[in-house]
Amino acid sequence: MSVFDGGLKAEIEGFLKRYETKRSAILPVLHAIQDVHGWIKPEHIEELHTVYGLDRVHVKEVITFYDIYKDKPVRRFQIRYCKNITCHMLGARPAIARIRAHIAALDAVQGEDGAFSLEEFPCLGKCDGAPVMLVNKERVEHATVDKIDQLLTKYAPTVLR
Amino acid sequence: MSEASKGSQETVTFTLNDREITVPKGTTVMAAARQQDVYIPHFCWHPGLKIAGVCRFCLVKVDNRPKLEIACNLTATPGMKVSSVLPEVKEAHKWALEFHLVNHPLDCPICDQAGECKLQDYYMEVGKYKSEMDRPKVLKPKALEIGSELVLDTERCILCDRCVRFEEEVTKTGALGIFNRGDRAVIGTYPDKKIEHNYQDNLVDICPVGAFTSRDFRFKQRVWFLKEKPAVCPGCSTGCHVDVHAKPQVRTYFRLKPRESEVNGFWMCDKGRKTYKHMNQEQRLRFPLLTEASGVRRRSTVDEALAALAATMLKADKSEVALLVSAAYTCEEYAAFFEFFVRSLGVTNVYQWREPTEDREAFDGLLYRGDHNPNTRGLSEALKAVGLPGEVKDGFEALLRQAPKLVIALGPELAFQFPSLPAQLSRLEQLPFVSLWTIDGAAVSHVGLKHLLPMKGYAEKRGRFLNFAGKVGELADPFPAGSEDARDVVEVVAALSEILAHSL
Amino acid sequence: MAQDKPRIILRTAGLANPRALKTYIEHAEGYTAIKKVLGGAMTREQLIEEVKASGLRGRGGAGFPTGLKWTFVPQSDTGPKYLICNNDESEPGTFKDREICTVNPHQVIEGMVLAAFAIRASKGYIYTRWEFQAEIGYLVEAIKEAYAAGFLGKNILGSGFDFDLDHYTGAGAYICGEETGLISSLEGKKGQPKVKPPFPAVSGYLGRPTIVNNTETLANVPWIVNHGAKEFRQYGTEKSPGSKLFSISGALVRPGVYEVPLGYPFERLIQEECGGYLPGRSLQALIPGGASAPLLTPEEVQGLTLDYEAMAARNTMLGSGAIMIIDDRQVLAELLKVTIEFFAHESCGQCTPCREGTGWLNNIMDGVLDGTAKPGNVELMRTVAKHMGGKTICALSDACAMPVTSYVQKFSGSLQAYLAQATAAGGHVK
Amino acid sequence: MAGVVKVALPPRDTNMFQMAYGYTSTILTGMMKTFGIFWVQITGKEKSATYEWPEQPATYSDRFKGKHFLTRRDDGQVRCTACFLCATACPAECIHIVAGQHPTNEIEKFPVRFEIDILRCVFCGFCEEACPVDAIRLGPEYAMSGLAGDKWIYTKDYLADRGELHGGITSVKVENEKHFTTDHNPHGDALIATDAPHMRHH
Repeated sequence: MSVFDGGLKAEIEGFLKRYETKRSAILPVLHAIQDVHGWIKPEHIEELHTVYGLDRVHVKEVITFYDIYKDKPVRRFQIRYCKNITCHMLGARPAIARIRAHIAALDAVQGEDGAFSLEEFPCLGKCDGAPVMLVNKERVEHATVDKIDQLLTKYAPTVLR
Repeated sequence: MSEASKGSQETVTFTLNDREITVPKGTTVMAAARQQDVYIPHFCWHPGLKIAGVCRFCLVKVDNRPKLEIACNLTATPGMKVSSVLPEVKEAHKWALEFHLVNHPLDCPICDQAGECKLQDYYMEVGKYKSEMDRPKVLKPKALEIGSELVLDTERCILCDRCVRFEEEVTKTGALGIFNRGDRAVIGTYPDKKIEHNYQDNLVDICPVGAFTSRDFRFKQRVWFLKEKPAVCPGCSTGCHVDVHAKPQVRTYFRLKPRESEVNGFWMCDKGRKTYKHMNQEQRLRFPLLTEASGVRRRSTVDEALAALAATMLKADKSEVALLVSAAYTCEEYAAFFEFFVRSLGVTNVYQWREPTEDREAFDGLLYRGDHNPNTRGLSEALKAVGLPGEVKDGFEALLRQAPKLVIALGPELAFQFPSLPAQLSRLEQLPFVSLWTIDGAAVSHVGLKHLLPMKGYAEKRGRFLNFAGKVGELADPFPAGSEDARDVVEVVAALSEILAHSL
Repeated sequence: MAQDKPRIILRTAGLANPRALKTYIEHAEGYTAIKKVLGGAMTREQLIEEVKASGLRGRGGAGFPTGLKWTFVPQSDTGPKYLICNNDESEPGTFKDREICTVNPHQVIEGMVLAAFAIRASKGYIYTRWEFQAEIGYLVEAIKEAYAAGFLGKNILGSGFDFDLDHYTGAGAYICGEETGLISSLEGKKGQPKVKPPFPAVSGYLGRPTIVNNTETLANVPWIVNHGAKEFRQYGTEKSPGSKLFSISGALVRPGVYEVPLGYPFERLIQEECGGYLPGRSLQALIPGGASAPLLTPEEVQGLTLDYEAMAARNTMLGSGAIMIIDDRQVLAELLKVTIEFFAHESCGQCTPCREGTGWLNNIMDGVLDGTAKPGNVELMRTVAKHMGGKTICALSDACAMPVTSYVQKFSGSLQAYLAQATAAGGHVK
Repeated sequence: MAGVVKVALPPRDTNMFQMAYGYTSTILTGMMKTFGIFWVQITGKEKSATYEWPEQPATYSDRFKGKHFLTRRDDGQVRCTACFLCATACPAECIHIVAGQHPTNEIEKFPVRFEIDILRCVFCGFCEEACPVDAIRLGPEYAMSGLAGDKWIYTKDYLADRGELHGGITSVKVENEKHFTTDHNPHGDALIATDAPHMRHH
C-alpha cells in the first residue's frame, strides 16, 4: 500500500523514467509530492527510499538545502515575502511587520492551525513590482503595508474579522 | 585511489618551493608534495579519498597566475613553479585557519582530539594570532550518539566532507550527509538512523578535528600521555599494520590506529581496534598457576612452573604427549616450538586449535576476513618445515579422542574471536594434564587445567606474521610485557630445553 | 546607422498574445534561423564563427564570449552532450529573463536548437527558478508548441538533427545560477558548485560535455543567424556589441525591463525609459549589476554608459544588467545588512571562507544594527571580505565580498554614524 | 726534601697572658650580648618575635600556595572538566584523574575521580596556572600535618567540600562561557584577582 495516491504515484514514476538518472528526478518528485501534500512527510521519504530507490540521505540533503521544500506541516496560505534590496527599499519591512501582527492575532484565536504562515524570502525576481510576495504560488505585486489587510482578507475573508 | 596511480608512465617535472620534482603525469601538486615530504597544510584532502577541494586551506602560489590555487586539485604541468611558503600564501593559510575557527567552540580541554588536532597544529604552525572574531558563535548539537562506536560533535565539525566521502567511497554505506546550507550546515545521518558497519573508527581517524570521537577511547586518556609503537593486528588473517597506543608506565593499552601500508591502505576495522583489551591487567593471565599432586592449585613463579612442566614431560613417553597449537603465534615461536618438541623430542601428535564455527573463506570485501587468526599461513609452513602435514584443519576433536597423558597447548590470543573457547577449555579439563600457554585470563576459572603459563601479547614480542596472502607483518618494536611473568614461546622453550638438558 | 533602440530579443513585445508560436513566426522571423542552418546554409563551424564574429558575450553576468565557450566542447567526443539554458536568474535585481519567458519564449527555444546544433548536443534543459511559476507555464507551453510544430524532437525539419528539450524547475537556491551548481541541481543533488577543473564543457552534467548559456544569450542567437554578425555589431560598442536587457528597479516612475544597445547612457535610460525618479527622490547610490556588484556614488555615475568597459573602468561590473537605484531615503547600513544576509543565507556551505565569512559578516552587521558591534568592526568587515575574495570554488564568496568592500570603502562614514547612533539608542534605530 | 719550602713562622709572641686575654675578651662580649637581650625580654621592655602557635593562629596571604581545593559551579557541581591539564603540568605527577561522560549534556566531561597524592605534591601551583576553568586552586591552608594511617591521598569530595571550605567555593568563571571567543581572556584579571572568593570570605 503506497503512501502516494494513484495520480501522484503515476507522476512520480513518470519522473523517475523521464531523466537520465533516477537521482535527477529527486527535485521534480519532491515538487510533485509537495504540491499534493503541502509538505514532505517522513513516510514519503521512506517510500522513496524503499520503493523507488532514492537514497533517503540524498533526499533529506536536498530537502534541507533548498528553500522551497518543507519537512514540517504547513498552513493553508504560505506567504513568501521578498525582503531583498529593492523590496526592502520600497517598504518590505513594515509590510512584513503588518503580516506578522495579523498572524500573531490569528494564532491567538485559532492556535497553530491558523490560515497564514510567513516566510521572509531571499528573492522573488520581480523587483519591478516591488515589494512582492508569493501567496502559495500566486504572485502579489506592490504588496505595500497599506494593501496588506485587504490582500489577506481576499485569501481568508473570515479569519480577519 | 591515490592520484599517483592515475598517472601513466610518462612523467612531469615541476618546481615546488624551488625544488625540482618529477612525478607521474596527472599527479596533483598535493600528492607530489606528499611523496616528497613537502607539507602543504590541508583539511579536506585525504590520499585515500576523492578530491573535494572545499576547505580551501592548501592554497599555493603558481607563477604567472593571478589567484592562489588549491594544491589538491592542481595537476602538475611541466615547468610549473609552485610555492607554498611565500608570505602571501602564509597569509592566506592564516586566514583560512581563522575562517575555520570562526564558529569552532574551542572546547579543547574536553575534546579527545586535543593533542592530535589539525586545528591546533595549524594554529601553532601558521596561526599564533589574536582572533578577530568577537561575536557570538553559531551553536550546533554536541555529543550525538551517531553510531555504536562513534560520538559526533557538530559544533567542532569544520565540514571538510571527509567522513561523507569515506561513507560513499570506502564503505559504500552512504549513511552520512551534510544538511542545511551556509553556516547552518551540519554533518549527520538520516534522523534516527545510525552508522552501522565494521569500519566506524576510521571516521575518527580521518576527522581532522574532534567532531568524531571514538566511544571506546572517549575520555579514557589524553593522547599526549600515550606512546605508540608499530605492530600487526592479530584480529584476522589480513594482518593490518597498526600502531598500538599505550601508557607503558601504567602498563595499560588504550587504542589501535591503522598504519598506512599496502596491506590495509589507510584503514582498519573496528573488531581489530579491540585487540588491545586482552593485554591489559584486568583481562590477562598475569602469573603461572599450577596444581600440585595434592590437587591444590596455587600461584607459582615462572621457574617453578617450568620445572613442574619439565618433570611431567620426563615422566611421559613422547607417544603420550600431544601438542595443541592455535594460529596466533609468530613464525619464530612456531619454529622454536616445533624444533624443540617435534625435532628433538620426537613428539608427533600435533593438532591445530581452531574456532569450529569460523568460516575461513569469508571476506567483507574491504579488510576483515573469516579466518580470525593472524598467522594461519605461518603455522602451516612451520608444520611443513618439520615434516608434518601443513593443511589447516581443526584438530581439537581428534585430540580429545586420542586423550594423551600430557597436552601442551598454545592457546588462542583473542578470546573474543573464539566463541567456543570456554566450552573447549572445559573439555580440556577432562584430560589428565594440560599445560595451557595463554594470555587469556579467563582460563583461570577452569580449575581442571593443571598448568597455566602466562604468555606475552602480540605487542610485547618480536616476530613475524604471514597474512592470508603470505605477506610478512613485522612485530619489531615491542612494549614491555604487561606482567613480569609473561613470556613468549621462544623464551619458554629455551628455558625448558635448559632444564631438560640438565636433568637428562 | 541603424535605429538606436533595436528589437533583438523582446521582438514580440507589445503584440497581442506575444508568447504564441504563431505571433513569433509571423512577426519575429520565427524559426527561420533554424530553417536556414538546418537547411544546410550554414555548417556548425560557420555558425560558431558567426557567433564569435558577432562578439556576443554571455548575458548571465560574467560576460564571457559565447562563441568561444562553444568551441571548448571536445568535438572528438561522440557520446551524449548537453545544452542547458540557465534561466535561474537569481541575482537580486535581475528579472530580464523572466521578461523574455513572458514575452518571447520561442526565441530562446530556437536559440537553443541552434546552440545545440553548434555543439552537437542531443538533449537540452531549461532550468528555471521555482519562483517563476507563471513563466514556467509559458515555457512548458512553448516547448509543447515547438514539438508539435516539429522544431524540436527527432530529425528536426528533416535535417536528421535530433534535439530533445525538457524543462527543469529549481527549488529556491541562488547558487543554482552558477553553472556547475545548476548542473549539480539538475543531477538531483544539492546545488553545490563543482570544483574546477574539469570544466563543464568537458565534464558537466553526469560527467558529459555540457554548455550552460543564459536565457538572454541564447535568445540573441537566432537574430544573429538571420541578420549576420555585421549588423549585430552595429549596435552596442566595439567591445560589447549588441543590445542588452536591463532590469531597472528602485524609486522610479517606470521601473522594468528595457532593451537598449550596450553603451546606452545611464541618465537617458532613467529619464526616457523609466520616466525619472519618483517625485522628491534623488540618487544616493547605484547598484549597476545586481546585488553582487560594487555600488557607485552619484559622482561616479556622472557620464556612465551601460557597457562592460565603462563599468570595469569604475571597478564595478555590468553583471546581468540589474540596475538598482538607491534613493536618498534609504539607510545604507540596512541595505548592506539585507545584501549580506542574502548571501549568508544563500552560501551553499561548501567552501570554508564563504560559509564562515558570509556568516561572520552577517553576524557583524547584526551587531551594527543593534549597536553591539565595536567601531573597529566596520573596518574589520573589509578585511574579512578581502580574504574571502578569490579563494573559493565559485564566485558567491566574491559576490558577497565586493559589495561589502565598496560599502565600507565609499560609505564608511554613514555606516560608522549608524553604528554610533544604534549603540547610543541601545538597539535598532528605527 | 728538595723543592719543599718551609713557610710556617714561629709565633710572634708567646706571651700566654696576652693570648688568653684575647679569648676571654671575646667570650665576655658574647655573654654580655646574650644577657642583654635576655634582660630586655624578661623585663618586658621589648616583645619576643616568637609566639605560641597553635594557641595563637598564624595567617598567611591569600596567595600563599597551600592545601588544594576544587571550586564549584553555580549549581554546586564540581567545576573541573577533567581536561588533565593540571595532571600534565604537575612536575611531581601527583594528580590522578578519571574522566567520565556526565549524565546531563550541558556538562560533557567531568572527573569521576580526582585525587592528589599530597605527599608527592611540591606545592608549585602549576596546576592552578594550567587550569583553563579556574577549577583548582591552592588555598592558604598550611597546616597539613597528620598521623601515620591518615589519608594522604586527597579525594575529589575532600578537595571540593572539606569542612574548612564551609560548603564549597564557587568558581569566579561565568557558567555559560565554556570558552573565550578571543585569545584575550575577559576574566583574565578576575581569575587571579585577590578578591576572588577565597576562604577568608567564609
